[in-house]
Amino acid sequence: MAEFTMPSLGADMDEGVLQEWLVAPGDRVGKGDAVAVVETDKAAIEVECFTSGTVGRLLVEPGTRVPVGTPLALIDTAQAPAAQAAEKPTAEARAPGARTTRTRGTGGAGAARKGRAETPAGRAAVHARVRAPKAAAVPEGLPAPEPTEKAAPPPPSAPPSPPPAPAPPSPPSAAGEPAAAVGPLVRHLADGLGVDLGSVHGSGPGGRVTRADVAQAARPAPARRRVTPYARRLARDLGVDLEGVHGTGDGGAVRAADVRAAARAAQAAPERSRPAVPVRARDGGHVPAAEAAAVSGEGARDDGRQREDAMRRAIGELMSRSKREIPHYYLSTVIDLAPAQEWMHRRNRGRPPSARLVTAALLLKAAALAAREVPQLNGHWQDGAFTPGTGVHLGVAVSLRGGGLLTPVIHDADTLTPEDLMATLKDLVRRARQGRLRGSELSGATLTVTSLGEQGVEAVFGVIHPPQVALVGFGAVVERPWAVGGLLGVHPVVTATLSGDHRATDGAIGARYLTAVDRLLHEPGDMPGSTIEERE
Amino acid sequence: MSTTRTPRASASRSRSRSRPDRQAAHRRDLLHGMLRVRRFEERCVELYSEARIRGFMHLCIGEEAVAVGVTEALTADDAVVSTYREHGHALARGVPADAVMAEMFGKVTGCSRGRGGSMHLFDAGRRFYGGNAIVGGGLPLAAGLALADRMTGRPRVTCCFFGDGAFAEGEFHETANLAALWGLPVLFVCENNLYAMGTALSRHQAQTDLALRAAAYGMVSWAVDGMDAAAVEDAARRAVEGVRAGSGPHFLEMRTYRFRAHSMYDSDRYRDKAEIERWRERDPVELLARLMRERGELPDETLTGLEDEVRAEIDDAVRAAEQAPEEPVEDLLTYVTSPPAEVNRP
Amino acid sequence: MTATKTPHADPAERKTTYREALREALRDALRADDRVFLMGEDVGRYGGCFGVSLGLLEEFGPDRIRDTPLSESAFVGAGIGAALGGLRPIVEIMTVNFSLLALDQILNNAATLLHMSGGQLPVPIVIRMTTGAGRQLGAQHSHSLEGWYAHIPGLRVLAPATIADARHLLAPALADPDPVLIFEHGGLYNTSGDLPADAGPVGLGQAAVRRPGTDVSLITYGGSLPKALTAADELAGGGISAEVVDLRSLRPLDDATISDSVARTHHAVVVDEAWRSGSLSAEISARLTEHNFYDLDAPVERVCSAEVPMPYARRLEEAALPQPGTIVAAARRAVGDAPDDGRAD
Amino acid sequence: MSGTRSLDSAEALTVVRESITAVVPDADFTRVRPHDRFRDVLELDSLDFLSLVEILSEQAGVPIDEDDYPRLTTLADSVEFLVERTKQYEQSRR
Repeated sequence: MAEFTMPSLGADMDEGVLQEWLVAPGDRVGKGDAVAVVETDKAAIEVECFTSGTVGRLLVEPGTRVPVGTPLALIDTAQAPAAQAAEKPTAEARAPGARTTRTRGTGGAGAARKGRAETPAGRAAVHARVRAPKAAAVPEGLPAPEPTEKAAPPPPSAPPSPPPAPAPPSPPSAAGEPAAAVGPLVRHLADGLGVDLGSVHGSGPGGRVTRADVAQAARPAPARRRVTPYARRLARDLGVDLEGVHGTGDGGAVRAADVRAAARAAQAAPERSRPAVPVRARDGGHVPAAEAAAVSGEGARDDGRQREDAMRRAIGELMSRSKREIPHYYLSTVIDLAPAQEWMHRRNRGRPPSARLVTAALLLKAAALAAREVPQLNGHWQDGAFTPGTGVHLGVAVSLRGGGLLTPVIHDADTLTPEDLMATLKDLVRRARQGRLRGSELSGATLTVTSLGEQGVEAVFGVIHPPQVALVGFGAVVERPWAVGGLLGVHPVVTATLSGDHRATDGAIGARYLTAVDRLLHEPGDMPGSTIEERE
Repeated sequence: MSTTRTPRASASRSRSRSRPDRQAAHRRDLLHGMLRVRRFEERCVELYSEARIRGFMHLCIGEEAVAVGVTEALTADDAVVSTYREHGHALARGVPADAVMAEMFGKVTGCSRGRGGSMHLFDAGRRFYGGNAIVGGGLPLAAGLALADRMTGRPRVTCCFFGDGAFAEGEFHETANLAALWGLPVLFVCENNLYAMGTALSRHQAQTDLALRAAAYGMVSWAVDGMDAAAVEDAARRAVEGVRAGSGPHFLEMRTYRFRAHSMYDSDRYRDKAEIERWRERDPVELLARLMRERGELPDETLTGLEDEVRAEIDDAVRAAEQAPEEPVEDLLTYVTSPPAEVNRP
Repeated sequence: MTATKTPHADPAERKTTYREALREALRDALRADDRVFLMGEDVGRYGGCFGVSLGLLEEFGPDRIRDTPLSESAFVGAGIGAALGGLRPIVEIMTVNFSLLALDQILNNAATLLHMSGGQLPVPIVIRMTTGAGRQLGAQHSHSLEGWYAHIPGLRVLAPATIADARHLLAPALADPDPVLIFEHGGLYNTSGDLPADAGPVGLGQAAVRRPGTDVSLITYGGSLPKALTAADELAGGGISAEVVDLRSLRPLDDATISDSVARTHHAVVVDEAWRSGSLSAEISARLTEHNFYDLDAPVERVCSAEVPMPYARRLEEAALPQPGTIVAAARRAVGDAPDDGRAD
Repeated sequence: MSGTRSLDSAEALTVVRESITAVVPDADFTRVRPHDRFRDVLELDSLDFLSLVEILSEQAGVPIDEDDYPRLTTLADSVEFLVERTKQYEQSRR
């Protein structure tokens, strides 16, 4: 006995419809004889058999769609007459031209459904996909579902059998839901939250849907921030929380620059109201330069942060003490810088940049000379009394790029020529920022000068560094209308301020000091140490 | 490549025989060659129906005389460029049946390591430059192979098979002109089976005398009864001689017919059953066998012997193909470009 | 025809043109290997449609400098056959638009034979053709279809953009056992410049960083390279440091060089004269998201030709093509510096 | 200043950036758009700026006077200035 199977009739053929039998059981067939018509998606084709013999049972009735390889008929190769058992398909079943799978439904609805076919008893031998068993447990009496799977037709030899009990589906509301795995409480919760249980992934034992699952499903997904991938990576690396980062990119997207800015802001935030104070450690001593230096190396980031924290604590303590102990008074005056700058430009002209002065050097020089003239502001308040300084040792507040500040000291600043003062200033600032200051260079200041004006503000009223008794502030050099001798012109001007310790001096002393600064800056060439070169 | 086996290993060909004997022996060789192709193709139908061979497969049942007769006229040095209906050309050319069968099974022992399939049989060693599945696509290739021979002074012939459908392609006309213009040693063999897939010659060509049109390019051209193996061989020998002698490309229109569908199965709606039956009466295998019987050259036992031999060869080929390993998937990307070692990277 | 040495020039460098460099490369190849021959429409007596092969016929004769009929499919296919037959053909196709007439041969044979034959039939052919617009040649002579070819496994696709590459890519292309397509942008033939004496054969498949930069990577090739370099200049003037990557090989793409560059700059602009839909620029952009997603600080920008058949009129053609200005604008968008941004202060 | 040669804009940009980096080692150029006042963005004080002028002058091989300071306000200005100045000096040296 050989099987005649659904042939593969083309590269794209996986199944075909047996359209018509060209032979009947008992017919003699030879190799190459056409025995059936098979309909593919492209055409109806007469197919041949490859064995000679007698046609036995026909296993598939016309109109049936079966996969390639499905036995369609048996061919007895033993030269014997066809087996009587082989029964032709019924006339009904052989209705020619049927293009779709035949249906024999239980009712009108069923019969009309395309692709529906019975699965009679004894179909085990046929290639049939089996319906999923899940429907079996559901109550009877509901409309038959429309099966989507293809069922094999009955073998022609099998007696017609009543249709099997239809397998009704679960109630629609529970479709796709593991009925046994949802408790009433959870169901109630889901109803209340408007959650479709069918879409909830159960995380409980055996895939049980838990209340947490429902709650999770109900929670609206947080609006996703627009963050570039690189910015996201950078934020992770720098420990920046993207929540608070303002995005400047397209559509508010957070870009790498925004993350960096946020990282800097996080570092700089505590020093927004930067006081002009020298840094001291908690024991009252100065913060060692090496420790206080801003650390920018990647690997030392944590160390650097700790040091910054220590510096902030030190500044905080010192300033608190200052504000707690020192009754401050504040003075300010606007000084015309035209003569000083004119003098400086003349002096700088033709010099290489390395030999040039900056305005700050003149301001420091004036501040130092004025302190010599008004010594009541130059010294320390110790043990309830003022002790004048032994020289004018000018503390210069230097802000560090990584945050924080240091106040290196220019000793005997009043005696230095502008050039020397400039050189010293450059050296100290450079080394302060490199973390290369020596301890002695951080101690012994008798008066501190801060010049936040470099950052663009017009006036700074600083907090005195105990035990000093005054602090001089210079704002930005700005151009302003200015009258000289009854004539109005545009002049560069600077606002000089003085914070004084009311325990040591009164405002009048302070006023005298600022007046001296003003005068000195009006005659820069007359400042000691300035005249020699001027005369060349 | 698998083992080399001459197609007619057992078909003795004795040179000591008398001329009529020699002719008879040669006829038996031709019959053997055609039977071999015929049975191979028939086995392919079965294997395809069982879905053991897949893809497109174009059988040359009915056209065996052309494959066997033309190849008979070529030497081992000559080159063959073929089409997607090339099982017969490959087998006649000496590509072993098991290598061809294994190729269709997609096995590593296939003549293209399973990468070509039915339409892309290759055997560089036998100068078989493939099944080309683009109608007309092999023609320029043949011209180039011939050009290389021309430029290097090698007295070789490149034989290019193509169908009547290629006559509608520009590549045929471009190549015919180029080959004639440069006097290239190409033998153009047009297998005119009257249909370009399902479109009859008269429905796709204004002038259906193909040899006449080829002659217009300045090539020696003539039409041949493609169902008569001896006539095919005779014409091919004369043409090859002319090509090899340096008189430029030659063109042979082989009038033939395929008995089966274009590719495996079709409903033959485009041609008459009666037409097929008429042509079947001129079945090239039957035609030759009849002649031989008339001449008393084909006793039943001889035919049975040939059939047995052919069946054994094909059975072996199928068995070997079934057992052969598949190319590992890890090697999927090999042969896309040459191995790096061969690449001269400065 | 050889490049003439300018007497006062640095002896290490020679003034030459892209066209002459190509010709020298051809001459070298023809001299070095008897199997090499040049074939194509009007490569012989005419001297090549763009004058590349001028003078070669006289030196090498009509057999090796072979004029063909206007039969792209036949002569490209014949080149493939000749390669199978042991020769090393260089086939010239006048323009990439014409190559479509030979697309069957290039794709179905040249690119496919090695694989289809299970490794038996490598096809050592070199196919050169002109590509690109900018010369008011209209819609059938101006397209940039090299990206189509770069889609095809089995081919190598090169686009020499510099004189040095014009001079030195041919030899390795001929040495490669597989088909190599060389795309010469028509706008480059007259480019003149110095050919460094120390420039030698370049590895196939290697991109080149033509100008280092830190802010944005301009990834380009062929005729767009000079535009990208001009754009980079302009960007530098505006404070943006652009790196210019010359792909040189469109298939395979040098992923490492592209990826490295973008990993450093975090911003990428792909400049490709081809259309953008389904294009090489799309491929590069996709690869950047595959390889550099977490490096990207902005969406990848693309500067491509307008999706229009190339118009004839100069103004329209210029508007259709990538220009330094559009590249600059794209780069600014990428780095978040809108053109007028920051000028208010 | 013996090494003065004209700079193209790319080289000039490199010089400007390197000079700024020498003064402000951790300068983050992603914050500085071409037309931003980099002194403000990078918080260069007058000493820093003087150092920058010193280094720029050294690197480019051209003198930079105080009168030129206003032209060193943004990256774009600075590049333009350096290209122009180096060109002048190269020409004047011929």
